[in-house]
Amino acid sequence: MSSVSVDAWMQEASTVITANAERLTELDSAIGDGDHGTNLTRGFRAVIEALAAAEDELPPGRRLILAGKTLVSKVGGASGPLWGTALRRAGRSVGDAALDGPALADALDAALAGVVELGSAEVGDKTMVDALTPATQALRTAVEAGEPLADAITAAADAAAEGARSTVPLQARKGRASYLGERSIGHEDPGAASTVLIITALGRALEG
Amino acid sequence: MSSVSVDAWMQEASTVITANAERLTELDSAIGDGDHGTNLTRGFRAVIEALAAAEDELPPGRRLILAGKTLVSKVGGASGPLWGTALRRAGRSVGDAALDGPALADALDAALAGVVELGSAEVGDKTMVDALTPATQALRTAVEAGEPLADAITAAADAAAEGARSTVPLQARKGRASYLGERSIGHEDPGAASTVLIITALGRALEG
Amino acid sequence: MATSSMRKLLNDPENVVRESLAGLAVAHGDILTVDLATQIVVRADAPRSGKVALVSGGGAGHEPMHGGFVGRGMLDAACPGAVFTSPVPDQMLAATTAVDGGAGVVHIVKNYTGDVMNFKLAAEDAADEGIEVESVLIDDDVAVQDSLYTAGRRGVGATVLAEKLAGAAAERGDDVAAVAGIARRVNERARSFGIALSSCIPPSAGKPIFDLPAGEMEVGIGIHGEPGRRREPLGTAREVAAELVEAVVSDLAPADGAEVLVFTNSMGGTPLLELYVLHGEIERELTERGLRPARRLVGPFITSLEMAGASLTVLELDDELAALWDAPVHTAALRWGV
Amino acid sequence: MATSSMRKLLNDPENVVRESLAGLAVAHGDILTVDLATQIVVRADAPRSGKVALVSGGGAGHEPMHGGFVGRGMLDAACPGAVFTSPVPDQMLAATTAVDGGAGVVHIVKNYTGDVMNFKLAAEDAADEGIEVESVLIDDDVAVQDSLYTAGRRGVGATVLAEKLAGAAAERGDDVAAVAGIARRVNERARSFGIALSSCIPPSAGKPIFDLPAGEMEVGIGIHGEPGRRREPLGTAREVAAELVEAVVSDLAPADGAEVLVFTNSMGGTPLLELYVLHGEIERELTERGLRPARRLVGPFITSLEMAGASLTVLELDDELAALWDAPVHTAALRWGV
Ligand SMILES: Nc1ncnc2c1ncn2[C@@H]1O[C@H](COP(=O)(O)OP(=O)(O)O)[C@@H](O)[C@H]1O
Ligand SMILES: Nc1ncnc2c1ncn2[C@@H]1O[C@H](COP(=O)(O)OP(=O)(O)O)[C@@H](O)[C@H]1O
Ligand SMILES: [Mg+2]
Ligand SMILES: [Mg+2]
Ligand SMILES: [Mg+2]
Ligand SMILES: [Mg+2]
Repeated sequence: MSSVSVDAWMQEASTVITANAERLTELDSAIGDGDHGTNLTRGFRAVIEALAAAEDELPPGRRLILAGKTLVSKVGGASGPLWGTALRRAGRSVGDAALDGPALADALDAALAGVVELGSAEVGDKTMVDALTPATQALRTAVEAGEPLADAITAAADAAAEGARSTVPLQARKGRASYLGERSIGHEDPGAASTVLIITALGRALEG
Repeated sequence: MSSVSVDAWMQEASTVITANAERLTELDSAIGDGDHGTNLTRGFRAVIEALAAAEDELPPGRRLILAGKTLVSKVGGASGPLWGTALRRAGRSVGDAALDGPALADALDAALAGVVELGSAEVGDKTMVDALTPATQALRTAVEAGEPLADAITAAADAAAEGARSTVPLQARKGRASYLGERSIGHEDPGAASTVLIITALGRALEG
Repeated sequence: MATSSMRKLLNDPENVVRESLAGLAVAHGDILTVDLATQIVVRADAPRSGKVALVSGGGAGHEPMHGGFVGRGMLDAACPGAVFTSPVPDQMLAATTAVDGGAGVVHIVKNYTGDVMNFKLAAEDAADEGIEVESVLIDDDVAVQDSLYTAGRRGVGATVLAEKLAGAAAERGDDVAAVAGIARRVNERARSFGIALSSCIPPSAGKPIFDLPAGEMEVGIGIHGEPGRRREPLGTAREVAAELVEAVVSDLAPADGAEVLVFTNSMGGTPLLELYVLHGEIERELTERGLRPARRLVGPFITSLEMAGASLTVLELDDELAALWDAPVHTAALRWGV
Repeated sequence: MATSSMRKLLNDPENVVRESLAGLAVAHGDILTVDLATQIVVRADAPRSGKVALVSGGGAGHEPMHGGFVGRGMLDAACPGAVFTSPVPDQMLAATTAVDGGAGVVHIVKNYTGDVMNFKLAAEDAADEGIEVESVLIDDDVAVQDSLYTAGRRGVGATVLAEKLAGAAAERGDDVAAVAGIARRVNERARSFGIALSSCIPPSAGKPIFDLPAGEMEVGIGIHGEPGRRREPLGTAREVAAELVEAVVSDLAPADGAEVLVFTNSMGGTPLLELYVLHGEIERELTERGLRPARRLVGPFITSLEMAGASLTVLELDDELAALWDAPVHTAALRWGV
């Protein structure tokens, strides 16, 4: 039964975030302060350093917690605490078990709950929640339908992408973009865009 | 015998300086601080106001002195004291007499002497002196040759223009342009350019 | 973006905050110290035993805020994050423990999602260590409505005033509740509004955050370089002053004839020659409304890198706040009475 | 050029200096007064009977210089001309008579053709009125050679230091020769050099004085927005610092291990975040050469409107100059000890 390697996930996430840093910064310039790409690039690079230094025996859940705490310690801004909390809650949910389909579904549920608890955003507020929520739901649905993990992740990634696209016509009600009022309409939310990348990265972190 | 009306000269000078303010500022931007056009525009406008308020009986020499003192009081920079001194010395030289050919030649001699005394510039230093010196000489030559005042002024204006053009290839040795060293080469000196305008204006101030 | 493609004096843009802090440290070693590892700025004589300590922080790029406000009579410590990025809880905890004098610590938190979240995590960490932290939220910007449909009003110019006034209260020996109370009073009785004539260029972005043609202005801006509420043609200084004063005063609703502190701030790229023109117009507008400027602060104090623009903060004074304003302060950016 | 076509906060550009002075007057009415008719800035408690008075002036556009340096311990009066244009003798005479305390007046004159000529005329006018004027020429810029083929070295950053140090000497009761002597000593023992990353836009011109693409710098600039000695690719802050320090120190030739005052100045458009990066590099360069920074001044103090760029002034200190630097000063731009 396949599962996700935490280290590989974080490595893939770092790679794809770094490769998309300029685009994320552009999105965050249209409706923000132009730092989202730099923030997450810094954060995920620190995460893979921290994981590389961790003991090989450290279980997946603890690895996710370490990743989350690293993001909190290195990123700042809004996305640091939000993704930091997401990964910490995911890690607590996973514990020592392998990150198979059901564990990943629980992990994403916990991650989303953490983000919503901290940031109070709802779907439609034009934030990362607009991508993370459908992704979480799609993964849950696919896993419960017995689909292979790779397909479940693909469904989650597609749902995330659709969710990110859905933020374009929205007026922001949370975060810095909300200061722009109607002027936030017509632009994709940077946090949603980066969520697509992070979720999609799961698909390249499968093992076993 | 014709002579120059001081008030008409100053009025014409003001008109043509104002009309060329942007060009003078451009020249002073290439090799200076971009204020020459504004400086002289301000100065000559104040001069015509002062002359308009002066008593009609005030003789030409005193009118020139008033013009010079007004320039000193209103312009600042390098061109204020220089043209202010020029007109004051010219006025002292003219006294109560009319500004006919010989008087104008003496007046320009005195003006030039004042500028050189104050600023210590020589021909070839890339300053207003490069235009005023040939203009003064040309007027003197024409007057002593018995030419009509209008023709003498035209000769002076042509000489001034030739002198201003001669500043283009020079490296400045006085004034702000001298800070640029070799980079001042290839640009016309703004003070020489405005001198052409002021001398040429004499030609539209003839009376009698 | 290569350093040399920007009109900036930098080495590697990734190191700009650390290197700037190093320069701050050598320039002002008499009043502050910098821990380059944690990236915090601490008052040189910290901790001051028995005194309530004041800590603030935020993204870099707003200098002199907050590092330039560390010293006697104002902040005990400041935490700069990356440019326009809230600092991390680790910094805030390090700063808090460094300055804790046993009388409690007040965190001055500007109302931005990131600042609020990071300071919240830090306050929890401090509580774990037994340090009493009182957090004060600053949300003086009138450009944004505080509603269910926004992230709330931004903390801008009143932050500077709160840091000075609460700092003076701490210096005179007030307890933590009273110091926090002063900061909250400042927040309640001050309002701000700003306009931009240009964007700004974060070093890591390498280009302006948005495009603003000459002759137009962004109205209702924050301090992180994001676009404002709307774009308008740029008017005269008199017209801009009228717009700033109307926005601030109509929201603040001060008492008739109230004495006020007028804080006319340059966003960084507007030179003093122009700022004083604007300030003169602002005072004229205020006095025409019957208000009485009794204290002033004019200059670049809460900035957005090289952004051309200005903001107005008006604080309704009372005798106590006026006395706290006049109290001695010794920081890199504000100094009097010492 | 219509006001609204420039990224500037102004009314009619023709009135910018007068209106800026009006704003300065209301903002700092506790320490200075402004005569809008003559356009001079005067210390509020002038004339100070028995004290040598210090007067300076120059074009507007360099704020806070000189109006922001009027007050106790520094200038008694300042005369601003039009932007980048030397003031007129009438202003200087009005200022001189306003502050004459019967002990003589020192004119601090920056070495520019216009400044020198206008101050010279004013000194003659003052002599006519029986006021003893001692004129001190400041020509600290190393970028230009002082020779028969130039108008001499420009007066730049050392002007600020001379005004502070001579101002302190006057405040402590020195006679006019001694006060002038302090200013001259500063001029002899200080050198400056500057670079620009952008031009600036005088309100009456409406556009930049010259074009400077990003990634290039003008080296060896003055303060009036004119181009520098040469154009070079823009390097890192470390490289720029090395160039500034080399130019200044090689010309100044201070004693081994000398204590120095380091004045790292923003030309107006370079934000503090970057200025402190540069300052840190400058201090490193200086200490590597065995010099000992003992006093610092970092910020925008002698500017060219919104020009991005920086200049360095290094003054070789002695005990007396250090003590005069530390003496109280109360102006809009510099304040300590009061
Ligand atoms: N309250 C919130 N809940 C969920 N996500 C949020 C919230 N506020 C902001 N975000 C997300 O954070 C992103 C911005 O992140 P970033 O630019 O790194 O931080 P900052 O806004 O502090 O500069 C937004 O695009 C949005 O997706
Ligand atoms: N020493 C001097 N002798 C004669 N003319 C001079 C001298 N210095 C400067 N000038 C003239 O002054 C002109 C510049 O005038 P202006 O721009 O009004 O003053 P500033 O240089 O003070 O800005 C120069 O173009 C030059 O012709
Ligand atoms: Mg952002
Ligand atoms: Mg000029
Ligand atoms: Mg940010
Ligand atoms: Mg000039």
